[in-house]
Amino acid sequence: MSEAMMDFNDSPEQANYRMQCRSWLAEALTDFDGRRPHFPDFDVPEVMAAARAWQSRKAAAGYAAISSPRGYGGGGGSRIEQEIFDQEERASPAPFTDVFDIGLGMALPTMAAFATPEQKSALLPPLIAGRDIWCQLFSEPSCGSDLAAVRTRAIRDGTDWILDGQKIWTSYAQHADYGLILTRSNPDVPKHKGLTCFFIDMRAPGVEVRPIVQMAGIAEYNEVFFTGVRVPDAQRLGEVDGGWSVALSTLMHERTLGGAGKVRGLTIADIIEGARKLQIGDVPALADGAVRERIADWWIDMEGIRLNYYRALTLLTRGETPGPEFSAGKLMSGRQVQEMAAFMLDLSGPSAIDIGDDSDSAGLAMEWLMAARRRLAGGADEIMKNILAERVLGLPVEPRLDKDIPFRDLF
Amino acid sequence: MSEAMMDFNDSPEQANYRMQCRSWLAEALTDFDGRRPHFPDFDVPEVMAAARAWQSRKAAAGYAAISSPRGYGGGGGSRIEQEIFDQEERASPAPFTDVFDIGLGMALPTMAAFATPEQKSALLPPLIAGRDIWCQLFSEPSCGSDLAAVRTRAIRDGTDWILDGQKIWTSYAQHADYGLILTRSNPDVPKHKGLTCFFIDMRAPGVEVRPIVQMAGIAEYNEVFFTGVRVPDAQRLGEVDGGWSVALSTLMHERTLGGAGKVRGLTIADIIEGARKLQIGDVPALADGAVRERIADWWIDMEGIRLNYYRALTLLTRGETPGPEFSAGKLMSGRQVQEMAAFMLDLSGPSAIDIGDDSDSAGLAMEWLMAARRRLAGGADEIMKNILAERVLGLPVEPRLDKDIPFRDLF
Amino acid sequence: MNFELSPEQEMLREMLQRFMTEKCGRDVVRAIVDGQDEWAAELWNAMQQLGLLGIGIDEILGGTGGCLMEVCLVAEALGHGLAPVPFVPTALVSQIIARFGNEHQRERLLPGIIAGGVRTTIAAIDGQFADGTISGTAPIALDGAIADIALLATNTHLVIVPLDGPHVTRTPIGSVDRTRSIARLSLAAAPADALPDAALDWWQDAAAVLSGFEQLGGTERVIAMTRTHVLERRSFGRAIGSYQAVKHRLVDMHIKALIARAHAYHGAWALMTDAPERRLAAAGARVAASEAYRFSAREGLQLHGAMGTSWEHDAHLHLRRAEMLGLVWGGSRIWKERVVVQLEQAHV
Amino acid sequence: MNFELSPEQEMLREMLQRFMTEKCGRDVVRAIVDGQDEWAAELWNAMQQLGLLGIGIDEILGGTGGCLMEVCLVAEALGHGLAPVPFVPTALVSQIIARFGNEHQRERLLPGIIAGGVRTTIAAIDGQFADGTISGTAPIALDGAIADIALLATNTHLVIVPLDGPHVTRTPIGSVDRTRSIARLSLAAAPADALPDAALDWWQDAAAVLSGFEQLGGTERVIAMTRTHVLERRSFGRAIGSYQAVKHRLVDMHIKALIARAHAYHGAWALMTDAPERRLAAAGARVAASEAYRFSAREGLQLHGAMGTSWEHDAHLHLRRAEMLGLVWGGSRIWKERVVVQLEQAHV
Repeated sequence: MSEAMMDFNDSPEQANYRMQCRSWLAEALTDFDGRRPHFPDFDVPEVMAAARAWQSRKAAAGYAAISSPRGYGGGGGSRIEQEIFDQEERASPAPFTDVFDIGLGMALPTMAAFATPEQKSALLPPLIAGRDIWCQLFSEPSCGSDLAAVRTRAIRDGTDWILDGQKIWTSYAQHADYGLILTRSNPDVPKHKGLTCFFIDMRAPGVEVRPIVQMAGIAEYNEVFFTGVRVPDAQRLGEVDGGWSVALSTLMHERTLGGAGKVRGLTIADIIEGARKLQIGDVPALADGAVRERIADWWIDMEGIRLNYYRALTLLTRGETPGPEFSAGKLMSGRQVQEMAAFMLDLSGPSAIDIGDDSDSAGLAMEWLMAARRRLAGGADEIMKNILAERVLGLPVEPRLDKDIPFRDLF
Repeated sequence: MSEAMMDFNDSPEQANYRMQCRSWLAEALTDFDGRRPHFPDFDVPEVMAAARAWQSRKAAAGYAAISSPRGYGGGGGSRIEQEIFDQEERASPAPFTDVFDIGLGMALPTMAAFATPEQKSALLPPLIAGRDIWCQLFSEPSCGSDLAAVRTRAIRDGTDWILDGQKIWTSYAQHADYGLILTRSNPDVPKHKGLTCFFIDMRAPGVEVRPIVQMAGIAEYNEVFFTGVRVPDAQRLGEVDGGWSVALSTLMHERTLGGAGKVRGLTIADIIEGARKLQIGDVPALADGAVRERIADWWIDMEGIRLNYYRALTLLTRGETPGPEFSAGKLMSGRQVQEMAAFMLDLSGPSAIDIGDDSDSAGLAMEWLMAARRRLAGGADEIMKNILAERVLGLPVEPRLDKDIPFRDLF
Repeated sequence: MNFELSPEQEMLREMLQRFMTEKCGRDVVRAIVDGQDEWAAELWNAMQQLGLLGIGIDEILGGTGGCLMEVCLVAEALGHGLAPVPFVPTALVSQIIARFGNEHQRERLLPGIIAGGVRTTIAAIDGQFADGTISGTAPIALDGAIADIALLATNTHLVIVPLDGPHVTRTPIGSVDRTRSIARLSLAAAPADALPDAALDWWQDAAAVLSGFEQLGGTERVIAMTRTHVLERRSFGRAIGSYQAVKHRLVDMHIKALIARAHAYHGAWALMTDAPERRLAAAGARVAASEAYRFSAREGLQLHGAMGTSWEHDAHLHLRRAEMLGLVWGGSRIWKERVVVQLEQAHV
Repeated sequence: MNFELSPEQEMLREMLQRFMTEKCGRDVVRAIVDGQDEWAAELWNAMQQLGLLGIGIDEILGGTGGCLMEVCLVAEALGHGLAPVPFVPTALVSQIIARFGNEHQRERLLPGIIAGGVRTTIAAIDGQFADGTISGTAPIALDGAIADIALLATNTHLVIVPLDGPHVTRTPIGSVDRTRSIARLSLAAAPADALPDAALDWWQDAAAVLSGFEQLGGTERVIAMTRTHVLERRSFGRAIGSYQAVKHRLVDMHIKALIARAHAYHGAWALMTDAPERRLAAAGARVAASEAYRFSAREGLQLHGAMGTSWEHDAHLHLRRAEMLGLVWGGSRIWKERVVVQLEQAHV
């Protein structure tokens, strides 16, 4: 056999690191009772407290932001070590820490690329340690998928900027200490060319956050209103009117590898277990060909996404950057969880109408209701397909009527 | 019960007509041995001879073009009578007469609407009686779905026009006596406004027909080349430069009700019979849940299309015109036959690789290979969806870059 | 061949649309969703005043006349408006009693139903009927929390049970569809009155068809609201309804609605005429309507973008209603199986 | 974690692409399709000269060296080029013999295969092996019309059978895929030589994976040709590749290819390492690759418009090849069942 053979197993160093993670997790989690809600609602004080405590504990042990430099409070490790820890953590009953995901996944790399050394030293350690929560203020009511159409104005005033406008669908803004914001600094040039990015203090005067209750009854998103909010020019990220490339780099972090290894929720094991218990007529649902074929189809896709994620990790290990083709995972997983949950509800029959807190279907129904969000957040299915078509397959963009027209003439 | 109740049954007059059709068919078909190929290949002389003989026999008895006026050789009956006869004929082993479909379905109504009384008297009786075969010369190599982009030139020369250019995908042109043709009469106006329609003699000097062999090995389509073909202005249909509205009316006949009641090919009964014979492991395929669920899904769609066709017929009976929403049948059926045939091949396993003439899978494979044509001929799936979206749901057309530009500047 | 609504039925449909626009606005539905009211009693009263609770019942029996098709059109209009009223169970019960009940049962029950004072539920029960009493549990009784009378189906009997006695316990459940008050019914030797066996065979088919129309109404509403949204919402300088991904998805929704409507009409016709293919037609109506409403609600929500996922938007009310109706008489796997069993018998 | 091709393997892939472009042009394939030649003997000879017939076989045994992954890459390149050569059956046989055969079997067979003079088929047979002879019928033997040797699998044995004797009748069949010479083999007490039982367990998994790579190559070819077409073809003033219906369909094809590739690599890895999940990984590779190729061939043909339905266009050659490969080791229903059986065992 050739030396250049594929290897799914950990290298000796990696195996060692995995054991280290596993035993640390086992010990660190003796404090927790392991009971978690189906989905974390960070408006519940205990859920938030558990998240902060856990994030801080990880940071103290070097397991928060493992692949970030130690100087900022990171672990100074590799991307593969990060993945090994994530795998082990996902397999454990650790408290949910989703409220830090935007900070760690998007704000951290964006700040690392565009902020000053002083800003990084001041802001990144509390971000990593779970003391500060960050949000991303891009979407607006009038622009969903078309981010370059944001209208929130930024007007220069001496060494400051004055911000006025409205953002929407801002995850966890009600808890956030800081935010990354995309603004319209110049309406007299085409829409992609008049944008500027900043980081802002979410407690600054003039910032008002109003939570949006979602269909599943949880408020993860918010509307955020800006009325004469003063932001020092020192908090600008990137060039004046150069915000589009900052936003693109932030979004790239959101989308690359999105969903591939990180999907929480229904698994094939859950489906098999559920189908063992349910009956169709007199036989277990698991004996029914229609159920079995779907299990195979879903496994093919989920396992394919998982294996594909290993291809991406291999590239990272080799120092290469995985391309946008790996964002297919996000596209596939939202739809699939939606399908699986709907199928299991249907298979359960009338009793699945009861989704009260103590019912058998409560968890399944929550997956089903939250799946719609997965298909929309971080790029709707349709937008993800456009991105794959244009960036991976090189197909032409739609005819654009708005590209060379000054922003102020578009409406 | 209300008097206004729905009724699927024939009225007494209709039941009477149906019995009359049925007994006429039984008698008329005693001559035929009832053996038919899976698909008719009209290049085979016996197949063509049987088609002509049968069409002529129907015409003599008033069963060809039942709903056309008697003056032209039609039956002088109603649209419902036509449908009743068609149903009975489809249930019989009558010879295939597809080679007359373009003539009866598209040329006949177009000529009836746009030709002179003399032309109708001269041309429609032999069309109806199966002596003349008609074809429709619209598509060109450079324009598939975009018919208004035809380039075949028509240049006025006294009381004649001179035609030069090329058509493609012309069904049965190799057998045709006459054709309807869409030409570019004025390249200096936007593309929809410079078209003119004619009917032409396919035996005229300068007309050359080259059959295109299809993937299934049959040649139904042709390329047709026009080199200085002289056509009298008297054969013009509609206004000079007004050909687009003539073409649209022709296409409306093609698409309205297309596929709804007329689909030949695999039926649910075929699938059930096939699944009874095949095994999955040790059990009949018909006992497998995956097979059963597909049968239900296919039946829902096929039966829905059939029932919907009855809604359209009811409108016709009431003197109303069914809208484009009834063209959904064509969209559904091509894809469905393709799926059903592919599924049955897969279920048959390796032995289905053998599709030789005497094999068990020969017929199934022919359905499968011909299904691709169904999804493309008479409007590709994608175009049918556009039509439904725009004409039925009133959604906006795509941005058009070519609409107000003179045709000659488009290329 | 007559497979379309009659002009009179078309008029009824238009009248019902106007009625719903007027009497079942957003505030009516939201009052139930947000827990202020248990059901839309005012709407029910208005329906009673219009004679809609007696529709499809012979005038001799105190009804408004008309046939089952008209009952179906009421169900369609209520589905379109997400109406929080127990019409389908109540109409099912009145149709069953008018059709199968004895004179005593008709006289005892129909006047109250037609007058609006008696609301009913109908459900399968895991239990036994013997010696004039029934015991057992019906885990899901549609509109059961506000019903006065239940028709309950054991494997062998369809029985009438008043719900006001001491032998009945009802527990409201946390339903996926918050517009309807669904309850679990537990009965301990509750007095019950049996209907003829033929009714037991008929009720599921009738439930499938009537709910099918309710689902169809919901489907059409979702298509209409999605269409309005994609015409108004702009992205990258164009209405999003001009993008093929959006257009073609709406066409898929539209075709499913078209197919569901054809099956629903067929099911109603088969019930009315007691056609030999009644079971097949009813199963077709149920499967097609469940698929159309669930698909349209899911994809309609998707086409509304993030806004569609908020509590304040009605998209999720349809998603929830579609799921409840898709489950209440049994999921699609069961009903597809009924289709295939019928097809097997037809193609022996 | 190392789940990508090595730089050497990437180089091999590029070399194979160039080789195929040069040696397996349209004329080579069309000569077989139109019946002028039975198979592409010249291409086979060129492959032999490059050492491709000995790839994955240890140099001690006369092979070119390299591992099974390299064999898979050859299969992928041949699938991409619709190559009319019996590589997959031949490589399967040489791999099986190198891996499971005794010294005598290796010495008798491997040199001939590696030298290009011995071609093989491998197939399931409905028949019996006893006393050194085999009787029965293999209805579908891939490349069986041009093979010299067959490996035939009964329920209990995997045996080597020379096809040149008087005990063997072979009948070419009218295959859906006209680029490969498939035959029915009938054997009447033909001399046969058994392989160890472990080979019987291994061969189907190996066939699934090797064919999976062939399917993957075909999938990528269809995607590439469809992409080129939709970039060139214009309709309503735009390249049709700018319409979302077209773009998103190509993305669907691309994602299926991506998933099939991941499973194919996994299957190859599991075969090479004899991983405990070998059966699951092989079934995953087969199901994903069959689906990717069939879907892409069907929808790629559709996106080519009417032109794609003509005999002269290559779209149908892929449709046919995809179907043949999807059927040859058993249809998808069977292999999905293998997936589920494995999953059930993993999640008891």
